[in-house]
Amino acid sequence: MTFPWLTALIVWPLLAALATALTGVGRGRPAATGTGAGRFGGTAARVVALAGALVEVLLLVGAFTAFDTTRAGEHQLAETHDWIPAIGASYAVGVDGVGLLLVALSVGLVPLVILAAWREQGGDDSRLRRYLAVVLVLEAFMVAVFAARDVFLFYVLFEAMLIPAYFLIGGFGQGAQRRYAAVKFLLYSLAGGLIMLVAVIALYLQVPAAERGPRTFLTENLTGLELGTTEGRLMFAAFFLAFAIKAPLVPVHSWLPDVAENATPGTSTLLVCVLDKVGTFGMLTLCLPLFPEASRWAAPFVIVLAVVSILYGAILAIGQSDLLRLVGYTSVSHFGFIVLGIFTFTSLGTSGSSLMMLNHGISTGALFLVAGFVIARHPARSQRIADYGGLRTVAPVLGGTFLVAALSAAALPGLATFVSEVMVFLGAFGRAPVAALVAVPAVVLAAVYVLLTYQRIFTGTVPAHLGGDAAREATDDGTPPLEDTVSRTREDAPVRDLDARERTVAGVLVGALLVLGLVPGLALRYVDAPGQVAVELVGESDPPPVLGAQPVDARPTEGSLS
Amino acid sequence: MIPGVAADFSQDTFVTYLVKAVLIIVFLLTSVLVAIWFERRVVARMQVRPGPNVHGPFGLLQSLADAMKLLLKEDVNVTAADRIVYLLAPMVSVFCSLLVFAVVPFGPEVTIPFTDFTTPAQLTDFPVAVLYVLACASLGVYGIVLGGWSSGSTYPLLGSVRSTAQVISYELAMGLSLVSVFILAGSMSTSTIVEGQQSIWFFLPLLPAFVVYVISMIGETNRLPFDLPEAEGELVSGYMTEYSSMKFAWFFLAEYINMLNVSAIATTLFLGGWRAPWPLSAVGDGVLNTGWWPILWFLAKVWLLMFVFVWVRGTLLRLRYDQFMVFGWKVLIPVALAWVVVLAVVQWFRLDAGVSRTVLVAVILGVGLAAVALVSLWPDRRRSPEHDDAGPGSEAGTAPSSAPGTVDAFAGGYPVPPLPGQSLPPSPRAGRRPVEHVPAGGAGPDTPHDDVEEGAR
Amino acid sequence: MTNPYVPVLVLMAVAAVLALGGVAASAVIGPKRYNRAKLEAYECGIQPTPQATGGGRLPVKYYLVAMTFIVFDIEVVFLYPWAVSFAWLAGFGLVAMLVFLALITVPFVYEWRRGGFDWV
Amino acid sequence: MIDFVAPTIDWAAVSPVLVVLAAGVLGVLLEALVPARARRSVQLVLTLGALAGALVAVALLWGRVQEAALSVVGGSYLLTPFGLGVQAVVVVCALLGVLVVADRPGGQDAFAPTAAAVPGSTYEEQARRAGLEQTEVYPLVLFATGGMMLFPATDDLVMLFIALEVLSLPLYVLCATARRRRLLSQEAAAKYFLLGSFASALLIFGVALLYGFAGSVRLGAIAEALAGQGASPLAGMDVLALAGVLLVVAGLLFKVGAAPFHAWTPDVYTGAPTPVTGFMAACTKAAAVGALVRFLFTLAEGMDAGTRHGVEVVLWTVALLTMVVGTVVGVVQTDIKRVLAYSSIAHAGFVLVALVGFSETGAAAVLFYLLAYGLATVGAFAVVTVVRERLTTPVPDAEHGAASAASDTLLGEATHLAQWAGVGRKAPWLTAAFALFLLSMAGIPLTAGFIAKFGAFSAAVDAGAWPLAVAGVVASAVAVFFYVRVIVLMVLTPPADELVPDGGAPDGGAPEAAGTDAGPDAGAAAHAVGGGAPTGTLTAAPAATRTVVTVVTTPGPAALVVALCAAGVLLLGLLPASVLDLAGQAAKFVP
Amino acid sequence: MPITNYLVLAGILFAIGATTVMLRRNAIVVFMGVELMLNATNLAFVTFARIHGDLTGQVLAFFVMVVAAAEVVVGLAIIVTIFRTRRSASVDDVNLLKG
Repeated sequence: MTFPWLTALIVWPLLAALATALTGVGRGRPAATGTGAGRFGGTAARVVALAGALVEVLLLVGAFTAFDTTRAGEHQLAETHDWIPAIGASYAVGVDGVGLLLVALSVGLVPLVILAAWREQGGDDSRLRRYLAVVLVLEAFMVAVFAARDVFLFYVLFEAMLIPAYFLIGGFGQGAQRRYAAVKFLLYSLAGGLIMLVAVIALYLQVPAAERGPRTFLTENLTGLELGTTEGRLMFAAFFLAFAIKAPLVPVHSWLPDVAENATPGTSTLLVCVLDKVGTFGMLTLCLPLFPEASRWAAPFVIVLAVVSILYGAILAIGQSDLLRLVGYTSVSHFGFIVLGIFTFTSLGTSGSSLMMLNHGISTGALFLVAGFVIARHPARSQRIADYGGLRTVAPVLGGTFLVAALSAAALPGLATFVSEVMVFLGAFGRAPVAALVAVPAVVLAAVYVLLTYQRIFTGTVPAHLGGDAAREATDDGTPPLEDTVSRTREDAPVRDLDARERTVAGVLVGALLVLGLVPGLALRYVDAPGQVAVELVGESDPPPVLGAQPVDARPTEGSLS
Repeated sequence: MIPGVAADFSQDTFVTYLVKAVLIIVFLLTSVLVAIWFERRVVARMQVRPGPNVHGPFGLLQSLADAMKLLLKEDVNVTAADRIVYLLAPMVSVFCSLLVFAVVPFGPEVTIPFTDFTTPAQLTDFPVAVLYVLACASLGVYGIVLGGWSSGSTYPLLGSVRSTAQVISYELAMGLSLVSVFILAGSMSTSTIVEGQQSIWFFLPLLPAFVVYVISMIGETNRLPFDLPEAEGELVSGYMTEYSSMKFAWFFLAEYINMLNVSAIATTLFLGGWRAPWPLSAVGDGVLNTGWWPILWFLAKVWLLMFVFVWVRGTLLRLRYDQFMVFGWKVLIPVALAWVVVLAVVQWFRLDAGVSRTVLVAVILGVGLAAVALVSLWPDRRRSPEHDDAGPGSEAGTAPSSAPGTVDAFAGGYPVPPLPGQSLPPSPRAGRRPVEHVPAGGAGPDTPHDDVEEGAR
Repeated sequence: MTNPYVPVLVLMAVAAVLALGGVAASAVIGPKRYNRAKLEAYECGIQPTPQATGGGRLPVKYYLVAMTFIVFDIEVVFLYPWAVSFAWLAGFGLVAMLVFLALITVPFVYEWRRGGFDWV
Repeated sequence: MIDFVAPTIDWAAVSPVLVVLAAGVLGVLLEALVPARARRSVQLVLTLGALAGALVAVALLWGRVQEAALSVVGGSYLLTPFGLGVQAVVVVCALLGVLVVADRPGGQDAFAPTAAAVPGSTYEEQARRAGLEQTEVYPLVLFATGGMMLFPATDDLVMLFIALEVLSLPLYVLCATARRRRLLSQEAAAKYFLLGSFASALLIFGVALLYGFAGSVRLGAIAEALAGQGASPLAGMDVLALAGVLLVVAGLLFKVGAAPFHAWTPDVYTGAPTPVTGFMAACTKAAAVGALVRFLFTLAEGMDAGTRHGVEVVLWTVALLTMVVGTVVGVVQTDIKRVLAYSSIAHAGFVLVALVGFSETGAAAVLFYLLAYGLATVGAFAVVTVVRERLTTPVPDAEHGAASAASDTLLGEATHLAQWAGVGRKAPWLTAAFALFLLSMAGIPLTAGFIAKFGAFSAAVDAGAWPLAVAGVVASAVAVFFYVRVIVLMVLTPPADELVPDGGAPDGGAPEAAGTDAGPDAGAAAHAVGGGAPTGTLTAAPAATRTVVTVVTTPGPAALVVALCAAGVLLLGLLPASVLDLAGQAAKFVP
Repeated sequence: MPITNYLVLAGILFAIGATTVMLRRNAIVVFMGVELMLNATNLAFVTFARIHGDLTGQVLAFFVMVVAAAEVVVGLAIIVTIFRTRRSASVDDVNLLKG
């Protein structure tokens, strides 16, 4: 019996969350806010949470070492225990390459989010403590859901995740409409999830009664069932709906911009960059293998939806006046790409999508967090793009990181997202050239919104409330940080550049973008094999090479694109 | 033959029914006339005065004269009354009282003279005849309640309320006492019950039940000492205060018919019905139990009970209302209940366990004697001298006149009031039932019974 | 065999005729000389109240009696059939009825102790 | 005449019910004989002992019943595995419920000192000050529990009827005994009583029709007659049978609280003393559903396709309607007890969804559902009992001109939703537990409610009733909204009640009730304060009086119940395997 | 007279009782409606017993009566309590609980 890396990865954040919450035990000294910071003070919660998240990263490293990349298409680090034998559910975790990357994404982003949230929640320590605890709980759920190999377990976690996510949005958000956004998010997700529940049940009942055992719900046991055409398609539809809501595809995407606008950037990072990947991850690992026939049948529709999402998201992003909302719409567009890649049923497209899930997480995470830094510099924390200007001059590092993050959203060559986007395009050209062609303008649109935003925020003149032209001198004279309540309302608040903490956050993300952009092979090793497996399971084979693209197994070609 | 019924009505026709029914009504009406006269004469004798003696021989026609007078009186309908109910009530009363005799056996089969038509001296009988009797009796109460309520006046209302409470309280005891009869007779048909008393009249083995029945039958009929619904001293005339003329007469009539009813039922159920009393029953191999003779025995017994009614009235004082209810609920019902249990157990020993009657009687007597001995020898704590010494103000029982300041009111042979400076000794009854003082706020009819002191105990 | 209840009906008819007839007769025969005082409720000579005391409703105390009565009346209802078939039911019936009586005795004791049978 | 053959009685089979009912009788006797001071403790020991005993009896019988159903007196009492399962659920919930009943948050229990006293009368005030307690509550609870245990364990429709009454009558009385808001409580009792007796009249008339149809009141015999094997002269009249079945089902659905027979639920749940509401909501539902299953499943064996279809249509309609009414109307409620009441209606619908197929899967799912729902409900109402209004009166010290320590008087429960704002800050653990209960009711995974709903919907899909399952799923989604709303209020919204001045009733919905509620207590507050103080202080005080919401934190049995229920809900959500196994064993409903 | 007439009568009585419950607002009257329904049931039981020629129905009628009596006791207690508080027995006056 080897070390249960995945279980450890799941359990540890819960313990860390508990420890974080327990730092609030006791009354503590009366803080300025009137609420007790706990016996250990406010900093303790931050330190404990960060330490917990970092230990989790160490565990992740362990998991990576234990993972055999040569068998990336198989589920590894697997553990299976009976859970509810009566209904055939078991505790089964295990990851293939894609799962592992997504676990890594979750685990990797959490410390950054914690670091980014260091001064958030209005200086209310007990509030921050709760926020951090909930983030850690959510981390456990995210790891578990990517690792789940049992449909029932997957479903349970899929739904259970909503509760911490809901609190993160509704309880700790910064927008005025955060509760509305939270409820919208919850109801959308629940509606989808519950419809999926019916399909889960129905799927279970497709197993002949005699063969139902204590582990019937294992994905491999449900794969390859003889489904009636109609039943299969209905169940596919139910699953797909749930996943489409989660990974916002166009008709059911409208919760995402609201959430992005109203949640804290950290929350949005976790939500959009990690949590929503459950949707695309689910399409890849559940929809395709469980309902191959229905997947093939639905592929045209899905591809249309995906293309619409790509264009729609990009176009709306251009028109946004709210910074975070804009980032939200870019994600809609990117998720369109991911879905498009998955439903091309080519190993290239599928592994491209898998890679894109990772890359999009990093890139959008960077965008959200850096945007958060931008907003934190506004005295009234305005999210309106029009309220900013000329920040490049007063905060060059901030401008630089923002530019990198933004360009990665536009898939600039050399950055991680470029590789994956190209793979998706290539895959799509092989299967659905028209769709690919229609989607291509999105690249241009992305460049437009990225550059436009950068221009509006970072170039031009600095508005008066950001310190105006006198800002540069003011930054250097050691005035207290803007977050302090005292200075928040001052009209002439100066804008300072990123401090060490923020540089760490931004640096890690930008670094990751660059590394993965330049050496995509690091990640491709993990996604190729699962991509092929997925295509096999759906019963398709790769189309002949188009437009001079190399055969799929010519991995060096992909690497050379960098 | 009707299953479960001893008498044979198979020859009866509709005409027979009609004749019998009319005969019953006539019998009841005349009996009431006699009963009123009888009561007045007997009470008068007891009170050493002549009683009615002007109209007819021995004043026999006095009742008839009264009846005629009532018939000719003005028929007043009170304004405040609920008219329909007000009119209906006396009719209900008298109607129900007239029905009971339908199942009372006056005698066994009789042959109509000059014909060979044989028929039981009873209108009808069925397996649940006694239930029918109880039903009629219960319905009769409606007359009283509705009459009192519909009069729209305070005294009748109080009277009717009392009457309800009284009747339902005593009906329970009565019903329980009847259970033992059914156990012995194994039937509720009157003729079968009489049949079952061939060897022994039920009042002997069922003496406690009989006593309970007699007491509760007096209560049921609102007769002294239980005539609280019409207590003249308190409620003017109770539920019939607002009635006059024939409506009043019907209430009056119903009361006397009810007396006859309960007497007849007592006779049937406990006193052997129409059977001749012991020495006579042996005459001529039971010839006195055949033909028309039994009707004589039956009437004799009924009138004996009627005499008891009058006797009790002439002897006892009216109870206070609370005493009356307490007596019913705390004495009669438990006793009746206990008796049913004892009888059932004994009967089971006799029937199933095969214990012979002699042994049983011996054992019962033994147990009874032992119980009596135990009770008499039981140290009475309340009256014991030690207790008296301990309790202040409780020296009453020992030597009333010895205490300073108290006066023996009966020293001269008749009661005299205490002079100034003297005080009467506490009543000897005071110790028996301490008067609970209820705070003014907690008193009144609509306070819950579980008073504060009790609960805090 | 005729229905044994028919004679009862006959008796009822006769009794009803009597009851109705009597009241009707007095109404016809008796004199009619009304005045207001005569038609008022009787209050021992004082001015009568327009309605009986308590709005013509029965005091609550009596509901208690009524409820208690119902409980015990039910008991009696069950006792009768048992008594009639006592010999047939034998020991089982006896035990069952004793249990039943014991159960009825419990509320009886309860009400007794709580003063349900005390009339103030 | 045929000789009477005394039936042999399997006392062991009857023991669970017998223990509880005998303890109830004994409780009445104790009530009469034990001095008032000792009554509460004696009754409590007796009640808990009896329920624990019943639980042990159930456990002991479990194995025996698996082999063959135990029939006593020709089926008057018929213990099937399913019946025993329901009994287990009822006893467990009753045990927890009694603990809540016994709790005295703030030193007073939830029941009127003398329920018979006129509200606001001097007498009531005296009784209150004498510290009286209505300990009759415990025997009443025992009787109700006994009835509930009998309800699903009989083959005899008249026994069913009697069990229904045995469980209902004590509940009617219990409803009327609230210490505070007594008018509301009495009113609830009256409504419950009138509608309840109406429902039982429907039921018994249905029984009469079935008796007429089959010539017997045994379910087995009726099923045979339905199948055309009976010898009854009326056996051909299927209309009689259908009408009878529907009337009986209507009576049972009333107790289940399903629409359109749900009208009593919100009112009664609101008016009844909260501990009783918890007990009633959990146990009655379990028992009634048990009886419904017993009745329908047995008869379904004998029904021909047409009749069965008719019954199924009715069930479908009722289930749909119930879910819709429960969730949609629940969304607009502003009183926490009403929210829970509508949630209970919705749950009735979900349970019905599980049993449309008349299958063993359905029976197992129903059992688990009842347990999960029962735990969450008892726990939730236990939480409601400790969230209270408090009257704070700062006592100004005239001599020193400064306000000294405020004097507090605990008032009734703060049931208005607005008052629950910010409770999470006052009592985080309690709030966490309450949120857990609500999430479980919402059916969020990792709680018992999810596994229960999963089971229920699987049973429905298994039986081909997938539209119903979908409807159930949608209803759950809507229901989530109002559960989550409460959680938001407790956790995320800052408390606003400090601003509510006294005088106006904080509970806008019931001014009169609040008046009678606050009245005596305010008076009592004045008395308590005025122990030796000059009157001037007293007259001055009310101006500063405020009503605030507080959470009674005294550790009482209710806290234990909340903890137990929370643990149960979590455990059933995370590791339901063993309980599901037990439910599976108990799913055999026909002998 | 065919015996089914009794059944019809029972049905009519039951319907009257049910209508009373649903339409009348006075608690006592509603309660009487319920009692009427129960008595209709008794009639039905006894009639069916006659049709089937067994005693079960009559025994059942007994049970129903007992239960009805118990209901009377509890119901009257509740209604009387309310009446003492409010001096009215109309359901309409009992309106603290909305809907």
